[in-house]
Amino acid sequence: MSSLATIGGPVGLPHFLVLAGILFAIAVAGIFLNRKNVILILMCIELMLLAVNFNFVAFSRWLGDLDGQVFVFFILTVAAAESAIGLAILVVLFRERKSINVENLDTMRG
Amino acid sequence: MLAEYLPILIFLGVGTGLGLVLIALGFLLGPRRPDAEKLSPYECGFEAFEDSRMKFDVRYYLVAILFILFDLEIAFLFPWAVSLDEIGTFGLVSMLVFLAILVVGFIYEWKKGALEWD
Amino acid sequence: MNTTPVAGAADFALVAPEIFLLCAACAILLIDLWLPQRLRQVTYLLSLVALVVSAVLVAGLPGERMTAFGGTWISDPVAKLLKLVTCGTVAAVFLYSRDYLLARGLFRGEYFVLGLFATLGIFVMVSSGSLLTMYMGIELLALSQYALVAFDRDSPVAAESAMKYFVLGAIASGALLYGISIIYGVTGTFDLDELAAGLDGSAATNVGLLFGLAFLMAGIAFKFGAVPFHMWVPDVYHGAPTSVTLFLGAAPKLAYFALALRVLAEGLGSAVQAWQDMLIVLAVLSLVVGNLVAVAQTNLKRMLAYSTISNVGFILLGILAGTPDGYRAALFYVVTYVIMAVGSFAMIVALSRRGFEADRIDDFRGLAQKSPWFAWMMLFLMVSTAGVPPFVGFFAKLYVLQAIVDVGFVWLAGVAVLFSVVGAFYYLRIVKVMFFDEPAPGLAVSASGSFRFLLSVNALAVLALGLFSGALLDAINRALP
Amino acid sequence: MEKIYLAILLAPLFASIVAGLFGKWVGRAGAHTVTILGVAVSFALSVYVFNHHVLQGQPAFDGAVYTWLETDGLTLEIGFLVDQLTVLMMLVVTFVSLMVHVYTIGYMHDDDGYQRFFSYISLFTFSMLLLVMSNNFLQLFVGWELVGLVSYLLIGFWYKRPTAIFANMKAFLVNRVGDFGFILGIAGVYYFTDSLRYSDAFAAAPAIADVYFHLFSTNTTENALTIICVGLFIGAMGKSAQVPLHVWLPDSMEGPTPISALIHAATMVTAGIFMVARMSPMFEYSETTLTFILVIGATTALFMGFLGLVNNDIKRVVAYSTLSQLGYMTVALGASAYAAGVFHLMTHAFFKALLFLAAGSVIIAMHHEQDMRRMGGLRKYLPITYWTCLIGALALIGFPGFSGFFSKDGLIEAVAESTIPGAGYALFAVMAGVFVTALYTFRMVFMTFHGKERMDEHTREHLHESPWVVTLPLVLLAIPSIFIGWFTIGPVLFGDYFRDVIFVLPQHDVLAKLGEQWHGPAAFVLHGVQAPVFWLAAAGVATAWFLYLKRPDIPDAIQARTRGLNRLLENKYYFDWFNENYLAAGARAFGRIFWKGGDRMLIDGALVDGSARVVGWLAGVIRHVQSGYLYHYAFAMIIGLAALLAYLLVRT
Repeated sequence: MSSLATIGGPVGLPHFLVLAGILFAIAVAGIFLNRKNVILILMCIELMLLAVNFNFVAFSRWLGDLDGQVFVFFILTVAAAESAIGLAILVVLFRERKSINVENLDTMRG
Repeated sequence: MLAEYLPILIFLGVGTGLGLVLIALGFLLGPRRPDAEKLSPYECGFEAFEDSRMKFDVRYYLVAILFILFDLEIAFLFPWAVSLDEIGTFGLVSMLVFLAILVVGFIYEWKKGALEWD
Repeated sequence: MNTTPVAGAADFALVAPEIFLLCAACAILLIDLWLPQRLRQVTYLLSLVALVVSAVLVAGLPGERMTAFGGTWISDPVAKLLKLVTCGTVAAVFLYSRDYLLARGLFRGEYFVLGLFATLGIFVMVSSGSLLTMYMGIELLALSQYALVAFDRDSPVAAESAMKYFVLGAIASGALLYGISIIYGVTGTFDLDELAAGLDGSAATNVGLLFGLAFLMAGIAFKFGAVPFHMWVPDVYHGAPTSVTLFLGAAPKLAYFALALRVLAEGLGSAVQAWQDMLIVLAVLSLVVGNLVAVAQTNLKRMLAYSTISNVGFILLGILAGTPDGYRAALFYVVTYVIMAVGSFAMIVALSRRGFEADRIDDFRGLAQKSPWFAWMMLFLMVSTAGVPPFVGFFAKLYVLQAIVDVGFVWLAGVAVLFSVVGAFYYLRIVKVMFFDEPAPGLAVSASGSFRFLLSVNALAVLALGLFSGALLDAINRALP
Repeated sequence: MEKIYLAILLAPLFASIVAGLFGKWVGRAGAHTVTILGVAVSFALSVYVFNHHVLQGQPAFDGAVYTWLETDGLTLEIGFLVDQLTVLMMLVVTFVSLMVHVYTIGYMHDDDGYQRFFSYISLFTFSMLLLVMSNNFLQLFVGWELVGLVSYLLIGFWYKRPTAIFANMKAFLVNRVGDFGFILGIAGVYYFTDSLRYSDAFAAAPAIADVYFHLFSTNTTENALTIICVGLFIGAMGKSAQVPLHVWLPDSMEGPTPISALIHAATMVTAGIFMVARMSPMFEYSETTLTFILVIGATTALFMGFLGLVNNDIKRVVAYSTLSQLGYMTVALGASAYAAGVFHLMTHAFFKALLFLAAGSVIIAMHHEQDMRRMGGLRKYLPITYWTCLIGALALIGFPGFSGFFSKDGLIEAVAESTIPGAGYALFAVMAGVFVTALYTFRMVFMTFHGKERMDEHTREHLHESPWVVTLPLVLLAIPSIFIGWFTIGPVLFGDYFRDVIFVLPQHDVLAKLGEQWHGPAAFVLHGVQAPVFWLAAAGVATAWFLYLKRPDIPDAIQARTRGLNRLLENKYYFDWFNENYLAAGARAFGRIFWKGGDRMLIDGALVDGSARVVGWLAGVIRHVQSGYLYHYAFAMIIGLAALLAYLLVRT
C-alpha cells in the first residue's frame, strides 16, 4: 500500500486516519480530564463517535465500498439515541442531586 | 502537496493578525472614562433581574431530546429518497415500517404528555 | 452489501421470533399507555406471554446453521439454545421483579417494555452474522439497560450508577466501533464469514488488524466486565434497583458470550494467537481482582458483582482455550452461571420489603432459623457458585479447567483453582451467616407463592443439573458440535 | 431390579428430607411416621432382594444405574454391586435402623430436636446403604464420608453440651486421619487400574501385587498392593475404631442413646469391617497387610476389654465392649476368615444394639443417670429390660447356643488355624479376651440389675418399666440375638453363602479347614461346651459374680492394692492423655506443635487466618482503586486499552 498517500487526492487516507485518531484521543482525554461538568462528557462521547465516523467514511472511500458509509448512518442514529438517554439520565441526576458535578458522583465506591 | 494549502495558511494568518491588530488598536487608542452607570450590566434599559448564567428549564432538555431523535430520521430519509427508484416497493415498505416504529414512539411521548409545556 | 435488496420469505422466516418480539414490545408499549394503574398486571402478563411465544417461535427454527439477509443474520443451534435460555431467564426475572416493583411504586409498563427490548437486543447479538448487526444488537441492549438502571427516578444512587454506566458504556462502544472501523479498513468487510475466509495464518501478525483487535477487545471486555474494564460492575449492581440488577446480572451475559463467540471465535478465528494472549491477561486479572475484592464487601449486591467479575474470568478462560471444547465449556459455564446468578439476586429480592433492601450480608443473619427452606436454597446457590460438587457450578468449573489444561495452560488452571478457593471463602461466609448467626431483627421472607415456587425450582435446578449434568452437556454438545 | 435397589436406597433419603426440611410442617408424628415408613420400605425391599439373590439363587448384580460424569479417562458412576455380602449388610442395616427408629419415639420423646433427629438417622441409613451397595470406590467414599458426617452431627446433637461438642470434634479429627489413609488407598487403586470400579480393581489385584517400588528410600522396596491395602485399612481403623484411632468412640457416647446403638454399635463402626471383607480379593494378596490387621485387631480386642472393667458409666462399658468386639472382627479379617468376621458383625449388630437399647432403657428409667454405682437391684423394676439385657449379655460373652457363641467360637477357631505371622499373639489375645468380656459384661449386669439398690429415694419411687415403643425393639432384637446363629452359621461360615463373593487364597483358607470338622450347629454347641473358650467365659462370669455380688468389698481392695494398674485402666491406657498431652498439645510436647501449633498457627494461623488476613488486606487495597470517581474508572479503561495496545507493540 505504498500509494496510500495518493489515493483520494493530495490529502490521503493516512491524514484522515490521523485526524480521526487525534479526535478520538481528544475525546477520551476530555472524558477523564474534565472533572466538573457531566454535559462536557456527553459532548466528548459525541466527539468520539464522530472520530469513528471519520474512520469509516475514509475507509469506505478508500476501499470503494459503500458498507462503511451505511455503518456511519447507523452510528449517527445510535449516537442520537445515546445522547438522548444520556440527557435523560442527566436530568434525573440533576433533580436528585441538584448538581451535575462529576466529582460528586462518588457515593458508591470500594 | 502541503504547498497547495499555503494560500489557506496565509489567509488564516492574515485573518488572525488583522483581528488582533484591530483589537489592540482599540485597546490602546480608545478613551477610558468609566463611571458606575457604564459598568453596570445593561439589559434593554432595565436593571438586571437575576444572574445572567441562569439555568435552562428542564423542559428545554426534554424538547431537545425529542428533537434529536426525530431529527435523525432525516439521515435515513434522504439517501432513501435519492435511491427510491432503485430499491422499489421493497424500499418503500421498509421505510414505512421504520416510520411506523417511529410513530409508536411518537404516540408514546404524546400520551405521556411530553409535548405539553405545562 | 448488494444494491438490490435480497430478502425473501425464507429470510423473514428466520427472524420471525425477533419480528414478533419487536411487534409485541411496541404493542405492549401502546396498550400500557391506555391501561389504568390497577390493570398494570395486564402489561406484566402480556410481557410474559410475549416471551413464551417468542420461545415457541425460536423452538420452531430449523436445527441446522442457516444464514439470511445476505449473511448478516445467522440462525444456528447455538443461537437457538441461547435464545431459549434468554427467554426463560428474562421471564424468571419478570416474575421475580413483580412484587419488588409493586412494593416500591415502580410497577410501570416501561420496566417490562425495556426488558423486552433488551431481550430483542440479546436476540440480535446472538444471531449476528455481521459486525453491523452485532453493533445494533449491542446498542439496543445497552441503551435499554442504561434506561433500566435509571428506572427508579427517585433514587439518587440509581441515577448516579446509571450515569456511570452510561458514560463508561459509551466510551466502550466508542472503542468497539473504533476497533471495528480499523478491522473494516484492513479487511474491507463487516461480514463475519467473509472475515474468517479472508484471514489466514498471518492474521496474528497483521499490525493493522491487531490494532483494531485491541480496541475491539476493550469493548468486549467492558461488556463482560473483565478487569480492568470492570469498574462499572459493582457500582451499577449496587446502585440499580435489585430487580434491575437481577436483569443485568443474568441474561445479557449470554449475549456477551455470543459476542465473543461470533466475533473472536468465528470471525477472527485465525488470529486466535493474538486474542488468546489478551484474554489470558483479562481472565487472570478478573479472577484475581474479582475474588479478592469480593472478600472485603459487606454489601451482598456488591459482593455478587465482584463474584460476577471472577466468574467472567472463568468464562473468558473457556473462550481463550480456542478449541471447540473450550467454547462448549464456556457456554456451559455461562448458562449455569446465569441460572445461579438469577437465583442469588432473587434471594435478595425475596428478603427485601418496602423501604428495606436486604442487600447487606448482615441481613441474611440467622435465616436458617427463620426460614430454613430458603436458607437451604441460598446454601445450594452459594455452594454451587463456589464450585462444590455435586452442584452444577462444580462441573462448569471442571469443564473449563479441562479445556484449558488440554491446550497446555496448566498454570492458568492453577491460578483459577487457587482463586476459586479464595472465592469459596466469601460464598461460604454467607452460609455461615445464615446458619450460625443469631437472626437479624425483622428478618422474613416476604414473597408470593409463585415467587417461592420459582425460587425453589431455580435453586433445586442447580442441584439437579449437577446430578444430571450429562443432560445439559448433551444439549450443549448438540448446540456447538 | 435396579429400580428396587434404587428404592431401597432412596426411601430413607426421601424420608430424611421430608422430616428435616418440612419438620415444622409435618409435625412430630409426621416426622416419625414418614421416616419409619421410609426405613420400613427399605427393610421390606431388602428382604425381597435377599429372597431374590440368596434364596432363589439369582446371580449378583453389578452395574451402573447412572453415569454421572464421563470425561476422558475418568468415569464417575452411581452403581450397585448387590451380592450375598451386600444383601446381608442391607438386611442388618435396615433392620437395626428400623428398630432404632421405633425406639427413638420413646427415647427422644421430650426433646426439642425431635424431627431433626429423625431426619438425621434416616439420612444415616441412606448413607450406610449407599456405602454397602456401592460398586465403585468413589461411591464408597461418598457414603463413607456421609456416614461420618451424620455421625458427627449426631454426636453433637445436643450441641449445647460442651462435652458433646468436644466429642464430636474428636470424632471428626480422628476420622480425618483415617480418611487420609483411605484416600491414599483409593488414589493408589486409581493410579494402577485407571478405574474406580471394584471389579477392575479386583481383577488387577494379582498384577499389582507384583509391583514393587521405592517409596521411603532407594534401599527398601514396597509392594504396591500392600501400600494400597494398608491405606484402605487405615481408613477402616478410623471408622471401625481400632487402636490407636479408637479414642473417638467412647466419647461419642455423648450422643443420644439410639445413636450409640445405631451408629456406634451396629452399623457405622462395621463399615470398616465390611469394607475389608468386600475388598478381600485385594487384601488376600498382601500377607503383610493381613498380619498388620491381625495385630491391630488382637490388640484392640484384648486391651479395650480391660477398659470395660473399670468404667462405671453403663453406656461406656457397652462402648468399650463394642471396641473389643470390633477387634475380634478385625482379627478374623486378618486371619483371612472374612466370613467369620462378617458373621460376627451380623450377630454383634443384633446383640449389641440390644445391649445399647437396654442400657438406654435403664437410663430412661433412672432419669438420665448413667453411673452404675448408683444403680443395682433394678431387676424387679424393669423386668423386660432385665431379661432382654441378660440375653444380650449371654450372647456377647458367647454362651453356647446364643448367636454370639457361634460367631465368636467360629472366629476363634479360625484364628487358631491361621498360620500367618502374628497369629499366635492374636490367638492369645482373643482367648484372654473371652474371659475379660465375660467379666465386664456380667459386672455390668450384676451392678445394674442385682445387689443393693444404691439409687436415691426419689429415683426409686419413680422407677417403672419403659413404654412399649422402647421394650418392643428390645424384644424384637432379643429374638435374633438368641437364635440367628443356629440357622446361619452353617451356610455363612462353612457353606457356600459367600462363594464368589469373598475370595480367599487356598493357603489362607482357615474356614475350609474348620469346615472339615463341621457337623451341624448342635454338634458345634456340644463341641463348644467342651472347649476352653467356654470355660474361660464361665470363669469370667463366676469371677464377676464373686467380685460384684458375693464380695463387693474385694474389688475395692483390689483397686487399692493395684493402684498403678487401675490408674492405667481408668485413664484408658493414657491414650487420651497421650493425645492431649503429647499428640494434641505440642508445647505440651509434640502435640501442641502438631495440633495446636501446627493446626492453629500453620493451618489456621498462617494458612487460613494468615491467608485470610493477606486476602483481606489485598482486598482492602484493591478496593481503593474503586474510588467512585467516574474519571478514575475511565482512566482505568484507558490504561487497559493502552496495555492491550502496548502488548501489540511487544508482539510485533
